[in-house]
Amino acid sequence: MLSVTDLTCARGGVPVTEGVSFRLDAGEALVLRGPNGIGKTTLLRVIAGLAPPLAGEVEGAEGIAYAGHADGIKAQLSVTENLRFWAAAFGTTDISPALDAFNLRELAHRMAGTLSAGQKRRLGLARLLVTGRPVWVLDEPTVSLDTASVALFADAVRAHLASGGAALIATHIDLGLEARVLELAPFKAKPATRASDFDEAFL
Amino acid sequence: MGSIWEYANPVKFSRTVSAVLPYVAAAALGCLAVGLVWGFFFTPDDYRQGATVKIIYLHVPAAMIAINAWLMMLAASLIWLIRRHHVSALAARAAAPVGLVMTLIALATGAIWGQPMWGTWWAWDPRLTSFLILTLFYLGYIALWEALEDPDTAADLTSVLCLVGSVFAILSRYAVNFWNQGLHQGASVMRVEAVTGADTEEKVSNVFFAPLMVCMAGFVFLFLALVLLRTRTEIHRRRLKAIEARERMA
Amino acid sequence: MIALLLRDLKLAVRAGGGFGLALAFFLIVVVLVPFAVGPNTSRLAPIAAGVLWIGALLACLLSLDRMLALDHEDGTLDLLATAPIPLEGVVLVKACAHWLTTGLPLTLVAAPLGVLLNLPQPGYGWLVLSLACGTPALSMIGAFGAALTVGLKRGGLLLSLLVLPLYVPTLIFGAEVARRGAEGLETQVPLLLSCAITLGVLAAMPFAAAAALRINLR
Amino acid sequence: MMPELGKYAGTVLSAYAVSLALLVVLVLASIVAARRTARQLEDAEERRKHG
Repeated sequence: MLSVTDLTCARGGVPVTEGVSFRLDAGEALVLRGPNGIGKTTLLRVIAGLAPPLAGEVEGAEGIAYAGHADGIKAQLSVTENLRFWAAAFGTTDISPALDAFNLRELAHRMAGTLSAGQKRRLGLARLLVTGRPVWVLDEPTVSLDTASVALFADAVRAHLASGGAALIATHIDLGLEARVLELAPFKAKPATRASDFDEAFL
Repeated sequence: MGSIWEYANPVKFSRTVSAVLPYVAAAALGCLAVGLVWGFFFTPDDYRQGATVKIIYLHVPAAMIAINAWLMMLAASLIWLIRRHHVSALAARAAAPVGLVMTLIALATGAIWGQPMWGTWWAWDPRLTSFLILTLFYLGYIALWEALEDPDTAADLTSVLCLVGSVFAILSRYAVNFWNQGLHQGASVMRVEAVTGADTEEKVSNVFFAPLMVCMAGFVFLFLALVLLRTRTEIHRRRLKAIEARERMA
Repeated sequence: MIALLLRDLKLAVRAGGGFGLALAFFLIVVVLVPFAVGPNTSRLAPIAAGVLWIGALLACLLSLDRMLALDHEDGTLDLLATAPIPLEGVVLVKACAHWLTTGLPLTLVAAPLGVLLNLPQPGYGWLVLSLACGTPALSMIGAFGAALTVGLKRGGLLLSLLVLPLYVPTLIFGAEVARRGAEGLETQVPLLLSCAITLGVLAAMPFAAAAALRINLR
Repeated sequence: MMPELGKYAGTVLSAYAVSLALLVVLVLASIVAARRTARQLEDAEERRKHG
């Protein structure tokens, strides 16, 4: 569903990770790990198509639903309105499964601005369900979630995988998923050794 | 060898600049000295404008460079957007302050000349107004370069601004013409009789023409020298930034 | 795209959306001008059309940095960029929403405010018409400026510096229509030119703005 | 050997003064910036080799 070959990503023009390759098939989850600053976010943004890779290829990017650090939630809109908007933006209509999966029924008519951080995060993750996209690309999805919500999230991911989806997750905590783990540290870009290459003189 | 794109290599470019710069600078200095001294000391006064005609040796070349600097930036921006040569983007950045100073010179000398000729320092004449707008474009372009941290993002965004700005600069030119039909000499740079007053005799015009051409050459060389020097500085700065980034990473 | 437009409109009218801000600013400018110029109506009349145009333009400028920056901060732009809507469309819709919440109301209140400045009788229709034709271009050019400065912490001032020179042609032709109209002169040429600029801007600018936005998102 | 500038002496001289001053400032600023970055870059390259 998603295949990444020999991907090199740059942050601010400087390569951070190089030679990353993996495949993700239906029903599979892949967990990205690595120390801070290794370039997890950069890699995920490249895979989601938000930034161009320095080298390498991403196939299947059009099926991706991306969730980054920010949830894209408007404080002045209610939970339902937020979800309805994203559903419409991705060309779907039904938001009730998303409300159920993340236990947002009781909050449905609250303004998003009055939600707690964890509740907001749940709303942000519920957005993934309304996109109808098969491949979830998640950047630290469990930030500010309590244990119960993490379990809820893990269930949602499991259900998504069971229905033929796939997920690529950068996270530090154990979600209790049967997922492969990709350690990013070995892919850290080596600084260019020759000083006077063509444009590489700048990198 | 042979291809002009060879010089898109920053190292090669820097080396070439170091080799060529003294000659270009010398040519600039020589032409400017000869042209300005010739124009200032050894040309007669115009019979209508008196001694103020001597200002054209600064005003006209500065105005010409001011416009052509923008055109050069436009070309460099296009090359960056299409071929992604860093040197090209940096050359555009390097040229902007030079262009800005040239517009300021053209505006200042114009205002000083206009005072006795038109009886006012400033008139909302189409040509002056266009230059004022050009100044704003230069300011915005430079400010955008300064504001953006990431050098490639800055190069991309300023290039897009340069393209869009060029279209709007032309639009503004027509709009301003429409808005006020102006009292500036209907001067195209090459028609010297227009610069010096239409009814001046051809023979007299030539007296002004030759030193003006020398001054123009001087300004062109000066522009080249400054852009080469400043581009090399930008390359150094960029390389410095890259080294520092790498030190931070290690 | 319609959903995005509706959402933006909804956000603008809800609390903290800044819907009335531009109108209030416009009103203030128009009220302040006579204090500075003097109450002499025969002096106000000839500059009324120009002052109204400047006021509308500045009021338009005021809300530009909110157009994309808010959506950038909360991550909405990232998500929209991965949605099946082309970014050009997003920018166009954003500019549309901006126009509906600032340009259109400004156009509608311009006529009553014209009374305050003693705008000559034949000028009202032309003023409203010129603003209606010109303000969409202001919003669209503003969207381009906002796209250029979206990643910057304090991009507001820079945004103004970048956008103001781009506003020159629109301002010249728009104000020319209003001024000539007020003086009872022929207005067809500047009106057509003003419309031409607006149409051209609406056709081409989304691409430039989307390009700038893409560069800023990576 | 000053040429006879007549009643426009102030005008012409101030125009030359302003222009040349602007040019000199631009040239000096460019040269100073060039020197400074060249020196900084040299330092950095040294550090890279030895540090």
